[in-house]
Amino acid sequence: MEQKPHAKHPPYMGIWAALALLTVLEIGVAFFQNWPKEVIILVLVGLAIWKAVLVAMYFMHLRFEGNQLRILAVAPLPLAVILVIAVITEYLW
Amino acid sequence: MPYDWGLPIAASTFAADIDRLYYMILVITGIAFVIVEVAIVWFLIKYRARPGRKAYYTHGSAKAEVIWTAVPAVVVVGLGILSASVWSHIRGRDSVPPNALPIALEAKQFEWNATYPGADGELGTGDDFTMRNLLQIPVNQPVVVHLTSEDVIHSFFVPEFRVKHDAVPGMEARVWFEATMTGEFSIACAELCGLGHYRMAARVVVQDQAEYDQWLAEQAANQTVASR
Amino acid sequence: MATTAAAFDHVAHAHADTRSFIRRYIFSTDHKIIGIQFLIMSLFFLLVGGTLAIMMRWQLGFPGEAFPGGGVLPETMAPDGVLLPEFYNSLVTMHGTFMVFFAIMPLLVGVYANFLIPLKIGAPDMAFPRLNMVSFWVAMPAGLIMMAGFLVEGGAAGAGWTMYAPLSANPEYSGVSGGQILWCVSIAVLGLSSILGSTNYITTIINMRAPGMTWFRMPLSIWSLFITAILTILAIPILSGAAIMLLFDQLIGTHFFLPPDGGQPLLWQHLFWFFGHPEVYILILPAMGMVSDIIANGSRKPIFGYHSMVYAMIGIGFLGWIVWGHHMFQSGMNPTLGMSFMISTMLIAVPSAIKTFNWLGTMWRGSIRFHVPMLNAVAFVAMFVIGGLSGVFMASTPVDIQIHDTYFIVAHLHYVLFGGSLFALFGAITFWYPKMFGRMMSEFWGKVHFVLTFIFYNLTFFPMHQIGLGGHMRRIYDPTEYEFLLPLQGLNRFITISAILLFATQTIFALNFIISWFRGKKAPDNPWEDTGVEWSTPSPAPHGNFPTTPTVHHGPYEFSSPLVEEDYLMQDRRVSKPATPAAS
Amino acid sequence: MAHAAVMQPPASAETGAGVYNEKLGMWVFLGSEVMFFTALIGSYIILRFAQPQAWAAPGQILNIPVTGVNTFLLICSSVTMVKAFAAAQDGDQRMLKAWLLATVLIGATFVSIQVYEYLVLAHEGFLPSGYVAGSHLAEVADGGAAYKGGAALPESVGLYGSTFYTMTSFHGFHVTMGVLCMIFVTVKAFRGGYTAEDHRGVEVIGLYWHFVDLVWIVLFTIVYLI
Ligand code: HEA
Ligand code: HEA
Ligand code: CUA
Ligand SMILES: [Cu+2]
Repeated sequence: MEQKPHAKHPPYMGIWAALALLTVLEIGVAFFQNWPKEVIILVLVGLAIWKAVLVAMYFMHLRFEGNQLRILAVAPLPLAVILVIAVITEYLW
Repeated sequence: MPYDWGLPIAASTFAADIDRLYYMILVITGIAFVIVEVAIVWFLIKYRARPGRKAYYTHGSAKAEVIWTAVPAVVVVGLGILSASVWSHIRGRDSVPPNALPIALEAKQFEWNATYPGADGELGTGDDFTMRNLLQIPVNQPVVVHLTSEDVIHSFFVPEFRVKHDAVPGMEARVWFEATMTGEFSIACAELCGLGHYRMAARVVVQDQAEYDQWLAEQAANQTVASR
Repeated sequence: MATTAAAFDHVAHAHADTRSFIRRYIFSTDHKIIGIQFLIMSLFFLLVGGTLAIMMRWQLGFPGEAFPGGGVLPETMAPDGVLLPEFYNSLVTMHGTFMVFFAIMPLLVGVYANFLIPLKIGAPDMAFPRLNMVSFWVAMPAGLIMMAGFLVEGGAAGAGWTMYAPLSANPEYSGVSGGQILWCVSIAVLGLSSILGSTNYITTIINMRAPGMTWFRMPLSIWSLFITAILTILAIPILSGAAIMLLFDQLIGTHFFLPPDGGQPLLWQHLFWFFGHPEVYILILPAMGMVSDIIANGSRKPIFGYHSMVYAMIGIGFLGWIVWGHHMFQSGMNPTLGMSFMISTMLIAVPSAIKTFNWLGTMWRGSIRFHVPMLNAVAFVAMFVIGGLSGVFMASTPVDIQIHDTYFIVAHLHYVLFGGSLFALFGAITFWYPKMFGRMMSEFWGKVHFVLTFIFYNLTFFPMHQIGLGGHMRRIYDPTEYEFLLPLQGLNRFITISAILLFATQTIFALNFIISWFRGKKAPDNPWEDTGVEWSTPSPAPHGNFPTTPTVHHGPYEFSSPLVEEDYLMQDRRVSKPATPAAS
Repeated sequence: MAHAAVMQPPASAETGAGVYNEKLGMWVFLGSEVMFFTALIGSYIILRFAQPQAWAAPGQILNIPVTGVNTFLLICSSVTMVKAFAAAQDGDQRMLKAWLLATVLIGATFVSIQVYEYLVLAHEGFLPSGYVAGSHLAEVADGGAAYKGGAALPESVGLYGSTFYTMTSFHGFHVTMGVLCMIFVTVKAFRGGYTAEDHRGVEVIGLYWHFVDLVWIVLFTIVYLI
């Protein structure tokens, strides 16, 4: 696996720059008045997910793991979605 | 009090539907129950260890698996569909009949306060009046209870009507039913609500329309007297 | 890495054991000792829960009459022996809490996941033995914190084991402050223990299986414990989170579940049951797994439809996540949502049916031995079916209107939890006792205990269906307050008497358990002529489990295999023509 | 069975996930952490959906510039952590120690800034229970005038306070735990405990650390910016 000495490492500094940039972008969007609230929220959530994926893929090097581990990593997410969606319908009714 | 297979007497229009479903499930599960338990006893006796007999070496049968997967699947889906129609008749979004008589029922530790619309049949108007632990309603006339709670969760339960609905603080539920039999029944609180949960009882009095109107008039009179 | 170091201590296989008494029996990292510690703890809490139940039953059967020996209880609970309503509420709550969280769950998972997983997959110990020790020494205090509730001002938590807010969130409503807080703390602490434990079980099962122990050669007990551990990992944190929010509502004035400032009582119910339903499957799956092992052994036949048994358990595990709303049909939840929850709930009958009929298929044309574990395992099937079928009534939303929060529910949950889980446990305890303690439990007294328990159990809980249909609400202190319940009081009395006899019967088990520990006859390595790997190591299993790492050659249930002339072929026994490594 | 030196699963090849125990265990544990934060964040989403009017506009009560800086710090700590891991892989002891030390320090700074943030908010009158009667914010809310570029403040922020403090404090708690474990790992690194062949400790604590960072990325967006 990953223990061969002086292996070529992923571009960690690049990821770091990207995360910083996205954060600045987010703050910008949050205060960008002339968009409707819904759009802003969607964009912000999109950016957040983007950042989260970067962290998971490179810093937690999921990108370089076997499928078993990837499945393990994303398994809980559907449950989280089910819970929130189901309960929110209470207030849509 | 008379019992009918454990179910209380049926005193509302819901009872017929719900009891029919209940008996249907009773029969289906009854069959499943008999099959399983009989099989167990029979196998225990027939296949008990006896000298010189070795068990039959098998890892299963795909055919059998398919059968006892498919049959219950069909049965329960069928049950689900039947239940769904009854459910939407009772609780569906617009199941409450337009002509239903509105009564506000507020639960609090540990009593039920019923507010009646008075002569004009409208809640929230001047002639409303409130009764403690008494729900007085006309027979054969849909009633819609505006159910609320002041403190904790209670549950409005009238066994003979097959009616049960939680009263949740901060929410208003519209619970409708139609009594089919005059007489007196109990409201029970079915959700643990503290110390007095066990004695949070009230009376439901079902009268025929004439008596009810008369009672309503009397109450209205008392109101005006009071206000004078 | 602290844990690593420990993990590899055990790699050197069973060896002369030079650990101090403390390291060996108190702060032991040996999964078998930890299992035994959990066993003693949870049997104790089972006894506590049972005792509370009897006090409740007394009040229900003989309202207002002094509880025999109740005089010893303080004024705040039962002035001269007559239980107070607030004390009754605490009894119900603590009974449910202790039985679910501190008796059955630790018995199934704490004891048998710990004891069986390494032994049955041919591993020297858990992946993280030290973490394993911690998980016990965290669970223990949690139980004591919960018991402390009875000592504090205002008594133990009294809002039901489901802790519905706002009753549970505001002392002014329940009259209980300290107890509620202790409940939340205890549950959060216990959650930590469960999470540590399950992390361990999952890692161990994935990574530490002996050579040849492929996924589809794992005994169903291990499969069930694996799925259970996954459910635990995903469900318990939800409860911990909810319990912490409830704690904050009580302590620092948050408003999560308190309506006055916009809080949502239904949110608590959703969170609780989103955890709660997977939880009830956590409470049955390991029982199903162990029962499968025992029934195959008792019938001397391979389990019928091994693969479909596995897939059925996985199916139950999945469906368990999308049915929680069936506890909330009458709670004011969106009725359309209720409809979809009804369908998904009904569907769970299907995998359960598969399992039920496969157990029958296993007994079919077997050569059935009536040893105590087998008797209890068969009782499990018979009783679980009753509980499961009553579940179908409640799953039907309209019928649930009548039976929700009545004794019909109480009957259902005892049929699945006592008739199901506890019977399975009586079987499992007897079955693996020799491997734990190196001695056999008394066969005769085991049978006496089984027969009496089976009779009194049904006399206690079956009539509850009846009174439930009659409209007898749950969690009421005095049924005679309602005149429509008066006709049922006779049945209530009958139930109470049966319950007392049921409780008394359990002393037989207790004595059998304790006495056999010291006086039981010495156990051979494989007393039940079983096929599992654990039976090829000495009884009791030595430190490090196996003299040499076993190699697995066969599927888990090769009974009456034509390859050998005995009627059992152990998984790690190599026969002249080696079985293919593929799944059997 | 495995030897501590090789980062291979102990069991034989045909069984086992091809991942060593500690790493697998950590991932499983992170699975439970996801569900824990689901309970908190999910409740927040649901409550906010049910009672939108209980939330102030972004930046009105919470101080976004300060938190923005804090977010940036946490991202930096993630990169220092992953750099430490890379150094460990290369067996570069000097850089390993340096990066670990940096991570510990930045993590500690993050927590301190969060404590400072709490103190300020409490001083202004924003607590888990909502406004503090008579405090600055309470008066502004009563006044009903537009405030800090947003509309008027909500007259009650009970749910806002409840969810904000619960979510952020539990994240802070996780960071603190992370820092403590990180100190343990750093000390071990200074003792030369990690080699190019076996640096499980560094990788496993790293996974936890990045997860906590990931949670913050979500929290910062949905709690502060929306
Ligand atoms: C071990 C625990 C356990 C198990 C396994 C189950 C299994 C099931 N439970 Fe139960 N349940 C509880 C523990 C459990 N339950 C507890 C503790 C409560 C009360 C909580 C509280 O409020 O305090 C509860 C409450 C409860 C309710 C809420 C009732 C209410 O409060 O109004 C409902 C409603 O749907 C329900 C349904 C079911 C169903 C459908 C199953 C199914 O999984 C059952 C499936 C099994 C079978 C169906 C039998 C075998 C199948 C066949 C023989 C095939 C033939 C069958 C057909 C064709 C139908 N349960
Ligand atoms: C596994 C779970 C379990 C078990 C085993 C039991 C066992 C019993 N339960 Fe309980 N019960 C629940 C789980 C359980 N219960 C739950 C979850 C609730 C809902 C709570 C709520 O509403 O909030 C409930 C509620 C409940 C009620 C409803 C109360 C109410 O709503 O007002 C009643 C009433 O009769 C009752 C009775 C009993 C009785 C008589 C027993 C008897 O079977 C007890 C018999 C005694 C024992 C089983 C102990 C024997 C001891 C041993 C075998 C140990 C041996 C010791 C050594 C070796 C040292 N239970
Ligand atoms: Cu009101 Cu129970
Ligand atoms: Cu359920």
